[in-house]
Amino acid sequence: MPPELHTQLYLELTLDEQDVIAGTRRHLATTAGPQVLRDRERDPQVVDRDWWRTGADLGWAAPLVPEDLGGGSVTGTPFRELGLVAHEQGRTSASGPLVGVNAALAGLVAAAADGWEPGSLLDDVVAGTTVVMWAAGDGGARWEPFAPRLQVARDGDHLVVDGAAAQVEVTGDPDLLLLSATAGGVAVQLLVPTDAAGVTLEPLVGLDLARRHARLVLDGVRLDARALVGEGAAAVAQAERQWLTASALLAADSCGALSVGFEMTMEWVTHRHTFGRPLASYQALKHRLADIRMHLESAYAVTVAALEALDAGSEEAAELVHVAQAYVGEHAPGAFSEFVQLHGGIGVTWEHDLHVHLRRVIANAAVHGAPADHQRRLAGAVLKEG
Amino acid sequence: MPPELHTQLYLELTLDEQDVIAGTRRHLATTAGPQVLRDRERDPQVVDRDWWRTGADLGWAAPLVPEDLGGGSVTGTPFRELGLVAHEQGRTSASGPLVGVNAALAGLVAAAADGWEPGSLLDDVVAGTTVVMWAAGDGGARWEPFAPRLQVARDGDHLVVDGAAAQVEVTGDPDLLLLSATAGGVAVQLLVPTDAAGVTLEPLVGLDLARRHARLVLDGVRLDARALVGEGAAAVAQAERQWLTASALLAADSCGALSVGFEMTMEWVTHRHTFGRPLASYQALKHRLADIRMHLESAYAVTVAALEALDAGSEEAAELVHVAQAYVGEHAPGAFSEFVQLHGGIGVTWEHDLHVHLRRVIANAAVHGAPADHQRRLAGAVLKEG
Amino acid sequence: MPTDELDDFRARARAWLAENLPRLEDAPVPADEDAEWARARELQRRLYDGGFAGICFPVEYGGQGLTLAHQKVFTEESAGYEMPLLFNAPTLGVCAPTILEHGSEEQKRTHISAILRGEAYWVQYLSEPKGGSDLAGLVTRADRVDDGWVINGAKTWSTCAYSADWALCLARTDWDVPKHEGLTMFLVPTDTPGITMRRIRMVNGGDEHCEEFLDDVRVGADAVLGEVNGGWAVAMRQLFHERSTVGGGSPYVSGSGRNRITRPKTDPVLLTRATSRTEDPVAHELLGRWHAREIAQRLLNQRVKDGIASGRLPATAASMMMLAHAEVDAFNDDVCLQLAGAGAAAAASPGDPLRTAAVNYLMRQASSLGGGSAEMSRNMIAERFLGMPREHAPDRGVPFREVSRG
Amino acid sequence: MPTDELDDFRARARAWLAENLPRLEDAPVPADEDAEWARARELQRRLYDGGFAGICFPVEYGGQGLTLAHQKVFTEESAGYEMPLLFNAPTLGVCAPTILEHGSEEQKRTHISAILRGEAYWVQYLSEPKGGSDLAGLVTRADRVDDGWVINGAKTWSTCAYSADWALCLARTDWDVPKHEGLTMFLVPTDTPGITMRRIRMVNGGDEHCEEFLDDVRVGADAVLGEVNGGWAVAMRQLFHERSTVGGGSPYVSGSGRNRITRPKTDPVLLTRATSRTEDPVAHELLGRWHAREIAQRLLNQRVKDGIASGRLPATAASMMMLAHAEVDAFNDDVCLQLAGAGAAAAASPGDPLRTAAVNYLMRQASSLGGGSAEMSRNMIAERFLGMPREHAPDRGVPFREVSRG
Repeated sequence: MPPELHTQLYLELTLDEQDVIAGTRRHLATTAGPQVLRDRERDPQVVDRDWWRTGADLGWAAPLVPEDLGGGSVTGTPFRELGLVAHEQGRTSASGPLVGVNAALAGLVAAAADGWEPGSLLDDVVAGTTVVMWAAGDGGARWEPFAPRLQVARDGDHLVVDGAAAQVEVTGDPDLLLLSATAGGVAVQLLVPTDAAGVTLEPLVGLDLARRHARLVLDGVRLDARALVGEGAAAVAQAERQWLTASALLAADSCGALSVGFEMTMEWVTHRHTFGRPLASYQALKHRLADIRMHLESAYAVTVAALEALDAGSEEAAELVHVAQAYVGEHAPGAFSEFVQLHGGIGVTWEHDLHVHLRRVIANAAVHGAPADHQRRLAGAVLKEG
Repeated sequence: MPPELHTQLYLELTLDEQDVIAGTRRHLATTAGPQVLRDRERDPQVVDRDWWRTGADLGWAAPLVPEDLGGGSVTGTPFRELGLVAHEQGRTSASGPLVGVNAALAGLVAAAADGWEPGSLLDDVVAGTTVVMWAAGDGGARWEPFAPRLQVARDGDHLVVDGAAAQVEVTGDPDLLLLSATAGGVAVQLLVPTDAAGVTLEPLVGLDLARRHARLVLDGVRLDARALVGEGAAAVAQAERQWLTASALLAADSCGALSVGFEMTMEWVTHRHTFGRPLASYQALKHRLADIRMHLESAYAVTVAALEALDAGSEEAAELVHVAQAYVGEHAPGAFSEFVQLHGGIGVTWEHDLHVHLRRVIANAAVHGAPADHQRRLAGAVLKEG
Repeated sequence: MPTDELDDFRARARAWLAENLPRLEDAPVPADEDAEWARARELQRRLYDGGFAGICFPVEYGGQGLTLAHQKVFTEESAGYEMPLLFNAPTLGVCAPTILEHGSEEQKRTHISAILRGEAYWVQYLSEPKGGSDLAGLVTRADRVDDGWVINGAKTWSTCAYSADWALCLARTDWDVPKHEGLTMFLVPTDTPGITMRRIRMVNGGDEHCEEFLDDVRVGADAVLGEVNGGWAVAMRQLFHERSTVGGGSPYVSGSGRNRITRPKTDPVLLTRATSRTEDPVAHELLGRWHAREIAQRLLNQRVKDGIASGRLPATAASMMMLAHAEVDAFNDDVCLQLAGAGAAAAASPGDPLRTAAVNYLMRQASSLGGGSAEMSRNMIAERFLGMPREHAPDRGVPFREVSRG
Repeated sequence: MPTDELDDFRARARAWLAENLPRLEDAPVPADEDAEWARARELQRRLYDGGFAGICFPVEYGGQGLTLAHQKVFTEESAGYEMPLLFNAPTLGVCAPTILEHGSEEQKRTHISAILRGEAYWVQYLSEPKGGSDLAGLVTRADRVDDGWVINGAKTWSTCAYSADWALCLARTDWDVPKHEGLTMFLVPTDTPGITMRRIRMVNGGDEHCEEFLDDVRVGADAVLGEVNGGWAVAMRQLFHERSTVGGGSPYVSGSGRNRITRPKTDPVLLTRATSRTEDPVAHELLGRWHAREIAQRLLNQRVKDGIASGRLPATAASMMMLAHAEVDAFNDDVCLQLAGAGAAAAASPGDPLRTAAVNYLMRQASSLGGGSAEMSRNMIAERFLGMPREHAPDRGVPFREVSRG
């Protein structure tokens, strides 16, 4: 990235963090980017399992899992570490299950502390040999984690599950979905193998070219009792952890997309001339870019604060994550819309990269809750406080 | 007004309308304006009854009253005619009961058609010897015409009324208030003499320097049965008529204020230099003024459409009035805020005229409903239609 | 004119339409794009044969020599019938009137009647890939050779150019004069060797716009429309006719109806229903604000058009319509994205309203880009309508060769 | 430094404060403005006598010669006590450090110790009624006379100037050089004959700002602070200290607490309660958006300050803080006006939250005007931080006499 524009998520990086960035960039350099997405537009997946295993070797699924459960953060600050990876993925519009896997891991680690037996699952997910994605919400205008409604019957040691989830993310071809749903009025978290008998995934049309979504249909699916990862209050607490994790990483991803869009636009207005002057010399454009640059810096500030609060286990973590998603989600699409405007007609063509990033920031501010969903949470908090 | 800026409510004027404007301007020239308001800041009233009688001689209370009831429009288009007067009053931030009187008249004329006996009241109001103002809403964040709750008891030919209205307009020292209220769950319209025994008007602090408001307290007030102008569905229909009349005139008034603020700002940026150049040469400022000029022209367009639809008795009249208030109310305060910004510090001083007009447009978009109140009405309409 | 005459015309049109054109509901569904264009050509020919093509074009070039009032009558009567609407823009509304105004007698006789017979579809080669708002700064060059001109360069944003037979192509013929003074307009058959056409895929899936590369394209001396180095005046008329056509005021187009290639707008009311938010106060305020702005835009357009027509507003006031269009369209997309909320990420079908809201947001600026950017409109309003000082333009009055082009 | 020393200082401060200053709840309520100022002078004198005035000022000018860490300790400990906060800005935070940096030995000895003893309140005569954002374009003139200078002109926006004893007054001393090169800073007693002071009434009722007219005001040659025609460098340091003071980073101010003259902001949460909208989804989304922006501004400020301190961001990044401040404050007013809705028109008392929302909207741009406008911040970000081309400035490098001033 151009150093003179100072588009960096963290102003200070440890040596370990510099290594994380370097490894991430090496992996993404040839495997990610808008052209990859255009080339694989109609493919069921953009990346394969080997790709994700390489990412796992780089530690992409390890930071949130304690060492005694098979994981570990090389930097000592797992959320900051994942934030860096998400930011680089946002800059390249990378595909892959980074957000879904880490959200699921956040919940599963909490479940393990609640007494759920992970067996070898966490090891396999950390290693990238098994992919488990968090599946929540139901694709409606208002986001509710436990929106899918299921019937769950017990049959000896097994559960028999029927129902559907209107929209789950299946980027990276997951083996398991950690489904947050409601069964008989009670919140449940269920691990559903995507290859179990009775499971159907009907592909949906996604906005982000890098992610894949499906409608999940469960028709008399028999699951081991261990598939019930949490129930009631425990499930709610796990899903909350999952939500905060996903939201913080999505905010970091959007910061990456926004920074790259800003850089592209600065480059464009600097070199493009109209009426004998560079576009960058027009005050109306300078002022709009100044506003956006300030919003970008604010987006970094809120995202870093959210990630660091999660690392610190701070009481303010939830509030700061909602602030990050509310702020970034409110500003990023509008900023991109300005980038498109400044690029002129070329900005609305398929061949141009801008829309790939714009799709990304819109999707990031929708897939696990829109700004309004986070704003309502914040309103609840400030009204309770005073 | 500077012809080159084309700040005119109506692009085409009949000769009669030109006379109306000329008469209005003559009366306002020496009696209205920001300095008058500053001088009379702490006076209970800005204008006296003679002032209003002169206005009434100019026809300010006549257009909505049919000729057989003592009124009449000199132009044949009563709402367009009153719109012109309101626009001039907005340009000068004039005081006086124009809006309240004409709103009340709109309802009283409807009541007369419903069978209510006006006696000589309408003649006196048209002549300006009696002032009757519409009083509705209760000063809350959401505007409801019948918000004040009263107890009304019958005592022979009389009504005995108790209760209060938190906020009524008393600009021009009205003799009577046409109060829209709820009594025993039923909408009523009551004519309350302000000098009746048991009536107290407690002065409030208003935003608009030209208007005066009070809390109305009714303590065992005995009223003639004729004071009950309407009840139930009839009262609702009358109040609707009053609301549309007041809203359309307030929109025209705001257009006047907006046009004057725009002219002051154009004058300022043209002559003020900074860094060796006129302010008007800075593209960022040019673009903001271009946006505002377009909003001003749109404000004219919606306001004229509302006034003409009322004149035509069109089915779309209610919708267009709500559009006018929603549009003008949404855009006028923001435009003034830009005017203040462009003027620099002087724009936030008491001595400068800008804030007088800004107060006016904020009050115009509040006193009979905020933009949100009109937006909700419009939403109801579009959701019903499709 | 006597109302009788118009009444007669109406009766004649009504009878002819009933006899000769299918009702919309009976119209054949074209198998593909080629069939659709062939059908438009066929229908245009029918109008011509029936004496209803080019109602406002002169008789000597194949038109009917009648008035705008006649055209309006015919448009009213033809509502509900299958019409060759594809011919309206830019062929009939923009290119034909420009040829009518600037063409030689021979050019007019040849081209206008071919258009009216449905034999020629025209396109504009105006904008350039490196052009932006500064049309006159174009760099496609036409160099004089013995027997005519050779053109080199690239053009873009030509609508439906893949179906066109002819193009109005603006090129630079003199680099030693200021930019407006060295341009020439050419009539170019699109199948001339050296022209390569490529369709542009848009972010919302549309692919009606094209890009053309011109490599040593040779045209004759008779290909010049108007004067050599007088092309800017011709282009100005084209833009005028384009605005009239888009604004609904052109006398040269026939029939009305939604153009197939119009960008599909998301309707916030439908979206509110689709998201079950009809009782949601947040949706209500959004809908009300949106509706007020939509109506305001419509009323502004009417007011400005009337004002310009009556001379009460200067012609420069028209830029306010462009700016309002850009603002209201963008706001429509903002409202829809807000209404779609968390539902914008994925959908069961491409036509799902929540998905449409998101995809249309990708084109949020389209109205602001088409026909000059919103920035150009703001400049026009500030400088031409309000008389504020003009932006410094280093290319003004300077030989184009010396202008900095980045 | 050893923590022990700080701990000792803290213990000493704590004991002294408990002994010598009243708790806030016991502080006398001043009868009027004069009494309030007299009280501030008295409290400042007490601090001085107790050895706690001017903690970061050098000992030779009456200060304590200690560190920022000591000042922070004292500010922490003094929370809850009545403090002479009126002295903080601009006297202690802005004027005193500027004199410290640019004053002659005599000026420093005279003025800084007088300030620390509570004997002199200072004010800035910088902005001018015709000035706007272009401070260096000021037109107050100082002309040399035999025994010193004579100043003529007008100044404005001097905070609490009615209580001041001395002013730092910037005036033009050379009209034949570019604007920055002909300015000189003067130390002027406010009771010098020829100075007329007028309080400015603000739209929200505040009247702390003043305007001064200077008619043939005579000062001695020793009134010059810094070099003759070197006033711009002095003013730059003043502005730097002002930003530090406003941003909370100044080592020269003492004690904390809301300044009486701070503009009363409307609190959207209180307003939501006052309007019974705590269950209203519209209010919820507004509150959430507002809260996110408020927190974002706080976090941005921290990030930018840290980044500049560590050298990871250039100093020019600071303009982003100014811009965010302007944007977030204006948005606060927008949210409040929307929440107040129809209730903005009138109220039972001036302090009613709905009315406050409306009155504060009149000052919506105040944050954007104070300390350079939002436009200036945007220019700074674009030109200095992002390196975009600078605006054409016809006054650059031109003798001020020849600059067009409208």
